Amino acid sequence: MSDISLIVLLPLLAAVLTAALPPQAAAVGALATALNALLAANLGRQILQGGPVTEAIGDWAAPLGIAFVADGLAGVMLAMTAIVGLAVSLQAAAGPARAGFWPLWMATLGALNGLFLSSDLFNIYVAFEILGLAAVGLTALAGTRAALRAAFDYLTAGLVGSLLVLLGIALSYSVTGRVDMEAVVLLTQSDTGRIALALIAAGLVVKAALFPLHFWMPAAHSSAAPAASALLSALVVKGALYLVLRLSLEGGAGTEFLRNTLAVLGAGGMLWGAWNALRAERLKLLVAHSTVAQIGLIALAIGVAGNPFETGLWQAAALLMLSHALAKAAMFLAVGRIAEALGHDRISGLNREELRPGPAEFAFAIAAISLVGLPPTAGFIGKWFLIEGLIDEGGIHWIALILLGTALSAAYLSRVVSRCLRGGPHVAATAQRPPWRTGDVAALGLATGALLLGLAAALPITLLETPFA
Amino acid sequence: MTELLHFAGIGLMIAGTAFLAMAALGVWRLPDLLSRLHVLTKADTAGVALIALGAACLAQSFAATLSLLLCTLLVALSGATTGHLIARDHVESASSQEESP
Amino acid sequence: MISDFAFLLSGAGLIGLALFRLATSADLLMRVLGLNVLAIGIAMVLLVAARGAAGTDAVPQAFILTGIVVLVGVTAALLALAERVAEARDE
Amino acid sequence: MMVFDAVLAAACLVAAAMALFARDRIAAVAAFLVMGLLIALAWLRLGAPDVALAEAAIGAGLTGALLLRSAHRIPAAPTKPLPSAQWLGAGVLSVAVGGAIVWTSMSIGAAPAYPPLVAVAVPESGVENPVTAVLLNFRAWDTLLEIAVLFAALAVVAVVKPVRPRIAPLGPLMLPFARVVLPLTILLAGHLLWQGGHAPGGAFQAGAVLAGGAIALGLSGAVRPIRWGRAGLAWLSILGLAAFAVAALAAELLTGALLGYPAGAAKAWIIAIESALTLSIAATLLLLFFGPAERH
Repeated sequence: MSDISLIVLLPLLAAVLTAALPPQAAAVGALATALNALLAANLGRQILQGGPVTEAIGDWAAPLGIAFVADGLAGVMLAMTAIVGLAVSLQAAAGPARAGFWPLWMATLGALNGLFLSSDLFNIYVAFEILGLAAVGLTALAGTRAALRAAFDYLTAGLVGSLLVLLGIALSYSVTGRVDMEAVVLLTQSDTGRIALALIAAGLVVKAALFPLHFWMPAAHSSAAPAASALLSALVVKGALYLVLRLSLEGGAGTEFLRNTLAVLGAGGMLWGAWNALRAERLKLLVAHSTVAQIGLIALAIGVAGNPFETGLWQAAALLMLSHALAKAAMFLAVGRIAEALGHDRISGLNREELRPGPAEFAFAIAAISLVGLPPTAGFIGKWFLIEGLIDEGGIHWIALILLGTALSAAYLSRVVSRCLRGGPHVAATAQRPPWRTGDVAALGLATGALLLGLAAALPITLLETPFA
Repeated sequence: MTELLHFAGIGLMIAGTAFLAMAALGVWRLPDLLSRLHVLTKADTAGVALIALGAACLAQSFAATLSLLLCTLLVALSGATTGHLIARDHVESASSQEESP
Repeated sequence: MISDFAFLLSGAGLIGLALFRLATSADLLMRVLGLNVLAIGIAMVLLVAARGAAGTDAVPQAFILTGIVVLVGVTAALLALAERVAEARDE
Repeated sequence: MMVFDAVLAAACLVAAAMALFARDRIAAVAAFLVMGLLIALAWLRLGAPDVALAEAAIGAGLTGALLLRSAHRIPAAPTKPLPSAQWLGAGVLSVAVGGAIVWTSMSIGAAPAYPPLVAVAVPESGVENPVTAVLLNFRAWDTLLEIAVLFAALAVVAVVKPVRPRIAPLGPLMLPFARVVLPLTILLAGHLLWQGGHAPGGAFQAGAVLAGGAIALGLSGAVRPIRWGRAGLAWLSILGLAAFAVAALAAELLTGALLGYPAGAAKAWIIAIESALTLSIAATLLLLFFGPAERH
């Protein structure tokens, strides 16, 4: 059995097993995540050695059948999912078991893998529906009134988004007569086709929580449980961003109108998210608004990258997605631990005399460094790549915006970090460090991963440079 | 023979449609729930049965007739059951309203 | 042809009506209804596009069938959530 | 027929408007049900009987049952007067999107790529109904993910734990009703499942009919599928995804292609998968209606 078949089907089988055997759910889920990581690594190795790997399901050729294509971008996304997944599984397996977490998380994993590999728009729509439902379930797991309300709004917004995508796919069929990825370049050749593409992109903007259609997101991401928030913020929104990037890649010069819009929306999101993060009173809400800002940055990067047939600047966007996934997952896991130790997550209450900063605070600080984009983190490599390319192309105003966004992110993250890492006279002599937990290992591991990825950035860049299908 | 069945089928279908139209008119014009229900259940079932009979005459196949028979049976059954339930609910709530104040 | 055009107008109208309702109503049940009408409108537009001289293309038909099943699942989840939201409000 | 189609198309719109703008919630749901039936008729007129069957059974039938169950439990939101800018914006948006759709669909596009491919491939697919061939052979991966959507929906409902619907006994009609409906439902589901190979029908319609019959019987108090069978139903509901995924991998072991059925045996594979899916879909829909877990 090929790695591609296994990587899309194993999570779904694990979802069934975890639903059928709740007592063994954690063991099965952790095992499946580990296997998934091995498969992703092996697939990445194959792509590095022999270029894109493809598979026609049931031996039916596209457009009638559906093809899986594992190229460099898909490989990086699968690896991102696998790494974040490992940490989240570790945290969830060690923490208090919530019934229902594992089947939902496994369904999320299966949907993401299928989404990254599929090269058929309708198939991607169905994968989005699994992803949307599972993500809503993860939000609702918290069980509070706020979480339930946020879950309803999340599902409504997500469904509007996916129905807009479906409408775009229907019009794509009406214009080009097909719905596989080949249709994208055909769509860019006529006004009617561009309407179809614009509808798909509009749906994706809702699903990716890109400004100004991000209204549903901060509540959902901040009211979920920590492991769920990490998945939602680090991975689930990436599904839609990935497809936006893929459309930009497939369309080439013809998707310039989408990239221009995306750049403007991205810039707006970056500033709006940062402004709200500066004013947030609760830690989780700050991190959620920071996701709005970071999604804006990624969209901006996709938008200003220019025609992907001519420049490799889009790789910066992929790197930013990767580094944001690691750092943001680490941050949400760390916030979960901090809130657990303190009993609340008010930012003003992070200053405390009786408790020394623990590993979770440390993980938060490293993740913050990566999000701001200081060397040697992965966030730095992504931003550097982008700014370097923009200098060559003379996009000074975009560089100014990116730097402004960076300064703002440093400002809002330092609100937390400066309070977390206080020492010296502010801490009582009798203060204790919080005890180590597995959750700390997961958060710290991811944060270290984000840090080290900056040093090992050659690997994902080589992977991204394999010619896309 | 075939021609005759054809015309008979069309005639039956027209009659059935007339019944259904009558039922609709009744629901629209009649004043209270019970009389509406009265016209609905009877005219509705008869209308569907006539249309099914007409369709069977037109189709002239055993399999089609069998499934049409099944359709009629289901419509008659569900119509009667729901009609009964609605009426019962109405009577019960009316009597409980009389008792309570 | 004229029939197809009538159904196309109806499909576009359903989508328009649903979008209008979704943008103006805060009522949870109305949102669920609006999303369902939106999906039906999309299916109508797709099916009109699938019409050809040799009959209706089978692949979009399969898409719509899939869409119907997906939608009933999502509707069930939406309604369950809406019920719990209402209940939590009462508590 | 042109006049009929035009009236039907207009009636769909009117019913939708009634559903979306009704003041009374039950009236809104009733209008939605009427629209579902009209839409099923429209699908028939557009040459898609498979879709029409599914729409009548699932879109109008089961969605209608779900909506009726929930209508009185979801209180109406207090109506706040909206700013007229929002009304205007919503109107402009709707008209713009609707207009764009009509314009895009009216302009001549490329001919659909699928019909010639389907025509060539159907003889090899193991079934004669092209829609079933697409759903369970050419694009079976879509269908597998669709089953995963149902699984995810059930997982969400299990997390949310809604209140169980109220059972209102049918009184003296209970026994005769159950006696007729139960065998008819099973007969019809079996018929639809078998027919799907060569005529409109298939696992989804059959599963929905089975679930519909079971819901009617459950609500009437005639049988209590939920009380004695919740665990069994839960197992059945996940059976579909499990069987489909295992079959996909098993087929790859045999033929080297994911979901590639062995030559000559495609029909047997499809019927086996469809049978598992029918039971599983019925169980899933039933649990989506009654709630998968007892509340504590």
